[in-house]
Amino acid sequence: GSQSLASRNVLKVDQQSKTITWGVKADTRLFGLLDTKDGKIKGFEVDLARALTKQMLGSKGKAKFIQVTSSTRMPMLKNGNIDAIIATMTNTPERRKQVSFSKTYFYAGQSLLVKKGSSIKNVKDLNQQKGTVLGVVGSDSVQNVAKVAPNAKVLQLTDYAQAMTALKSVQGQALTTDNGILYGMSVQNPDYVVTGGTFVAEPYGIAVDKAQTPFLKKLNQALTELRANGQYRKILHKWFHNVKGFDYEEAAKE
Amino acid sequence: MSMIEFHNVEKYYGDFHALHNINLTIEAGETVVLIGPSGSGKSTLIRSINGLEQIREGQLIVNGQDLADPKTDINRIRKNVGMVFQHFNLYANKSVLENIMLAPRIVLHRKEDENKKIAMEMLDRVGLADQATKMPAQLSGGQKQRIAIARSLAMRPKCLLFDEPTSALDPEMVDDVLNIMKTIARDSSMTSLVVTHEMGFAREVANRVIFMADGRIVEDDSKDKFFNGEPTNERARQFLSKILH
Amino acid sequence: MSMIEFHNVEKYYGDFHALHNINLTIEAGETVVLIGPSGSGKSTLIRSINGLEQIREGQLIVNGQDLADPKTDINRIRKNVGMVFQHFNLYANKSVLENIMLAPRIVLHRKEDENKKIAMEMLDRVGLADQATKMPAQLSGGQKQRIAIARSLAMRPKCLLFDEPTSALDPEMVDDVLNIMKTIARDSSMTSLVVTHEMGFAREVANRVIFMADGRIVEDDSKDKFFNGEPTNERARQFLSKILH
Amino acid sequence: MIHIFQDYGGTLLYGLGQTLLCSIIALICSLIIGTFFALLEESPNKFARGIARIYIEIFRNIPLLVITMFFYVVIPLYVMKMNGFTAGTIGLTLYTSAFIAETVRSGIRSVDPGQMEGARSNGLTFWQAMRYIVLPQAFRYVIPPLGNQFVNLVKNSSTLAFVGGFDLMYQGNAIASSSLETMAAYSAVGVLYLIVTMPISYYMRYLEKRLA
Amino acid sequence: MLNNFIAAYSPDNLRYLFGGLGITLLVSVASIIGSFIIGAILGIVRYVKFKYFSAVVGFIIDVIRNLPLILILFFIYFGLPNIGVKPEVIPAAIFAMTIFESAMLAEIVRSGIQAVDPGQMEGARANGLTYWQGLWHIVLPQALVKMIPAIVSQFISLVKDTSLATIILLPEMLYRSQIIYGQNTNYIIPMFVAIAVLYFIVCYALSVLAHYLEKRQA
Ligand SMILES: Nc1ncnc2c1ncn2[C@@H]1O[C@H](COP(=O)(O)OP(=O)(O)OP(=O)(O)O)[C@@H](O)[C@H]1O
Ligand SMILES: Nc1ncnc2c1ncn2[C@@H]1O[C@H](COP(=O)(O)OP(=O)(O)OP(=O)(O)O)[C@@H](O)[C@H]1O
Ligand SMILES: NC(=O)CC[C@H](N)C(=O)O
Ligand SMILES: [Mg+2]
Ligand SMILES: [Mg+2]
Repeated sequence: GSQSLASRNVLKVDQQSKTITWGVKADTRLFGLLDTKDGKIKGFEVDLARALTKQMLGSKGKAKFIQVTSSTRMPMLKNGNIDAIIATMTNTPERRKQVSFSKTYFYAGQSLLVKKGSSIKNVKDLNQQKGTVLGVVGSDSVQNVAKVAPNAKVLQLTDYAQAMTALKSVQGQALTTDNGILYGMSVQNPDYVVTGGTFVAEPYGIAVDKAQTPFLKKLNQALTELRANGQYRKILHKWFHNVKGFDYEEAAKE
Repeated sequence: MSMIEFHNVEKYYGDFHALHNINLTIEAGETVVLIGPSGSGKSTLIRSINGLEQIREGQLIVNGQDLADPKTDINRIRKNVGMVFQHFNLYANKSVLENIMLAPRIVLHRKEDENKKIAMEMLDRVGLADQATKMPAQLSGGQKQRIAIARSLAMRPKCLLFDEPTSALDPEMVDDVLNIMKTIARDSSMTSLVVTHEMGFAREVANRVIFMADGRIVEDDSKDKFFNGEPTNERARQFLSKILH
Repeated sequence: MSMIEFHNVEKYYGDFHALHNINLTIEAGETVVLIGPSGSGKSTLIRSINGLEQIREGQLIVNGQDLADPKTDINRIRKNVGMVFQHFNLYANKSVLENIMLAPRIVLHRKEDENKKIAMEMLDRVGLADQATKMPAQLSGGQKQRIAIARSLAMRPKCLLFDEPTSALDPEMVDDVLNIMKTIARDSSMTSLVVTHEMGFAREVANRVIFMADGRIVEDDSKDKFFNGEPTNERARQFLSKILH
Repeated sequence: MIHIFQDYGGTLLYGLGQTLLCSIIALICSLIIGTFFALLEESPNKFARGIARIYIEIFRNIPLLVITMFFYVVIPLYVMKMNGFTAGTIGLTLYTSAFIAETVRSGIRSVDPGQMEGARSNGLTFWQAMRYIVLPQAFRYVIPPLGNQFVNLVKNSSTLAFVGGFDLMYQGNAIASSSLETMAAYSAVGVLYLIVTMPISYYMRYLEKRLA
Repeated sequence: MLNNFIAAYSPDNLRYLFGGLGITLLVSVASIIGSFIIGAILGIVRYVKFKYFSAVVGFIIDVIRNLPLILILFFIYFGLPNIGVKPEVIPAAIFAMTIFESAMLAEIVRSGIQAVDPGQMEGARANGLTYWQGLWHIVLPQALVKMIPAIVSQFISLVKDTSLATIILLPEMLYRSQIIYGQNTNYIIPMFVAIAVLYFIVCYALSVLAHYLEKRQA
């Protein structure tokens, strides 16, 4: 099992096959979202992964994308279904026990999405009103809420499409996750707004199996190069330049 | 008043013409035996008398009420017409006593103590008073059939229909059932119509013997004519010779 | 050599002792009728002869082979011992002809044209040559039983077992089946053992009549002794009087 | 797997409790609804039979998850508030009731028609015969398949996980992704399901044999 | 309201949804074929009773039958890689469904064989056929006819159960409907109507087939 994965050099295998298999989100607007028109996944992370692939394997390098959700991404990485996770995944100490993270490629912060005019303006309101907050199984956001707003009830859904639908059908008063993701939702659903600022820092890293140090090194190097040659900025701009209230510089922090 | 009157009755199962132009009158107190080859319509005829089968055309008057008339309450007719089946059809989920007492209780609203008294009388009459608390599954076939008869009698019907009551019994059980049927048949206040191949029974207690073939009544004789005078119908003669082997 | 020999045979169903110390010898060519009340063990006895039931103790020698011996190939015995059941047990998924031809083809590897010839002969013998292509469900009970007999005969057995072959039949079908059984019984090269309550049949063709009760053979008489001399056993006498009503 | 029980025992037990609670509620409700539609289907009234047929066909031929999602997503949007547990239990009830209707109906059918005829000619009405004679016997036949329906209910209640029903599967998902020990977490969940379902289905097989 | 329907059923969305139907059908048909073959073999093994083998097979079947399909999907999708196999979503879904449904079918096959009148086997044995000849020529053909309705309704369940594979992100019909209405709340009802109707058509067609076969057999 994981032994066979550990004994394998993913970088070598990928260099031979000229393919990197990335686990990406398919339900998260701006980061990774499935386009029903052509069945392709599109978003900031997808573009970044593509750029990283070329940077790491040369111009013939191909990026292969497999959908993950917050709850499937870890087992799939550990099982070797995917080589790396680039799926709005926060670098946390807890997770570092299991996987290695690249340098930060997107600096997010946890926030709330509520219906316009909601009595909940921030986490404190949520705590005081003992509201129900919606999240997604396997995100650290739900664990954060338990710490920050212990009075709030947490309801975990399987993915963000579900969570958003649940918010609309008033299964909860607020949806919590990272601001970037929430902005994506409010773009699509103008009746819902991101509110209360960020209350936990959520630096995204690309997760790689612990044994794959050569791959990780190469990945970090490629990331630095993309930042240096301006491609990173271009991709970030492409996806976020017309998102209202989004703080560019914050996100690009390392 | 006649007990049962068929006037030009026609019965179909879907497209299949099961009874052809049946005309038959049975007077109160008569004992009529109905015979005929398998599939000739004996069961169909007898079952239509208490409305288990619906006729398509003609008139069928039982105890003064026309069964073809939609206003006739079939449940009222059934109170007066009991039926005993080949396979007994005892209520498998009720004890012997409950089998007998159920219909009088919920249909006739007979009072509980009277109901029980009558039920025990009937059990006594069929010689099974000691089996009252058993379940049907614990009885032999002959006992089941006697209970079924007691169940019918407890409703105090004016007329009893029997559809091959002994043909599912082990040979050594047949006599007990026939004996009870004979005492019923001799009771002049009871009309009985019996489908059976037990010619000894027919000889002993029937007033009339009716022979059916292909959904028609082809012979309707007094007992003596049937057994002594040889039936006029050729098929009836053949059949008779076969079952009297 | 005797066809069938029981020596001190004991048979149990779980804890239930179904056959008690059975000793019985049937010679080749005999026709033996087995009677007795329901549950007395007639079917058990007859089914153990071709290994459908296994005996616990004693010796059971059929056609020279000991059934209790584990080395005995039961399939070889069954080639020589045919059986006809109360409920016919025709293969529901095969036509009449296929019912007859299947076992000779796959057990005896009889050649196809010969197989068909023999099958048609047998059908002819039971008077149903015109029914060859029908499915069993399209036949009457009497026809089914005659086909079942033809199926057994087509294996050219030395011995035929019949377990109440007429008791599931409509009365007017009984004769046809009995007549075929009579011709078989009269064929001196065939041994037959017949469970039946048709005393007319027993009288006409049996060599011996055996009476069972409670898992024991309580009477084993020549036909004449049984019917004329009155059986010595009290239960056998009683039973006989009931079924001869 | 043992340490999953040690670390998350309380959570798992709570989930098991929710699973059993919703299964039992759904069993009782679907038994009532299912029997009702089975009787409609066996009734002499053509219109009633049609209604029953439509109800049964609809709920038999649409996935449970779709029915459940409908109650979770659509009903709160347009009709009334409803949490995942409620939506899931309603979905399970409606879905299962269609199968129970079929089961009870075949139970009624497997009662010898002679029982109905005997009762009718003994003077009982159709509904009296149904109530006193046929149904009590049908239920005896139907107990093993109903037990199996209950096993199905317990298994199917895992759809509550999709709608945040806090059932065993929901807790399993949560534990799997917070402990990051996917296989161990799901194995623990599997063991708990089996503890409930295996004894029932073995007992039902025993009953089936005994009844046959 | 009507506008919502028109917008929801845009050509793109419909194409996407029907693609999901295609995957639903692909997974269904592949699992139906697989589970029919495996289930039949297992059912016979269970009926015939080869000493320990049948008992072990029986126990495994019982374990699988008594677990929720969702768990089996997880075990296959997340568990198989532990032994070195890395299935894609569609093969993983087919594999999991096949395992689960084979266990269900084995049970149907076993009880179908048991429902054949024992007199048929007795007739065959008494007629000189061996046990296996009796099973093959007489009992199995009749059992198959008897169990067709149960098998078809199991296949109906199978088609419906493919929807559970959304949990491992199988892009089938239900999953795709969620993606579509995840983008626009107004599409919720149109999407539910669409998938309910599509599932209903597929499953009802199967159940009509079952009724037809049942009638033809009677
Ligand atoms: N429910 C039914 N549907 C269609 N046909 C039927 C039905 N009941 C009886 N029949 C047919 O009607 C004819 C008469 O049947 P019926 O049972 O009255 O005959 P029977 O004289 O009682 O025969 P048996 O001696 O075998 O009881 C038969 O051809 C039978 O196949
Ligand atoms: N498979 C079985 N398991 C247990 N008991 C059995 C089995 N078969 C028969 N018996 C019992 O063995 C006894 C003899 O049965 P058997 O069938 O041989 O009687 P029979 O004389 O053929 O009766 P009938 O005239 O009713 O056919 C009965 O008490 C019966 O209940
Ligand atoms: N998609 C997510 O799960 C976002 C939540 C958070 N960034 C996490 O890693 O858990
Ligand atoms: Mg009849
Ligand atoms: Mg017997």
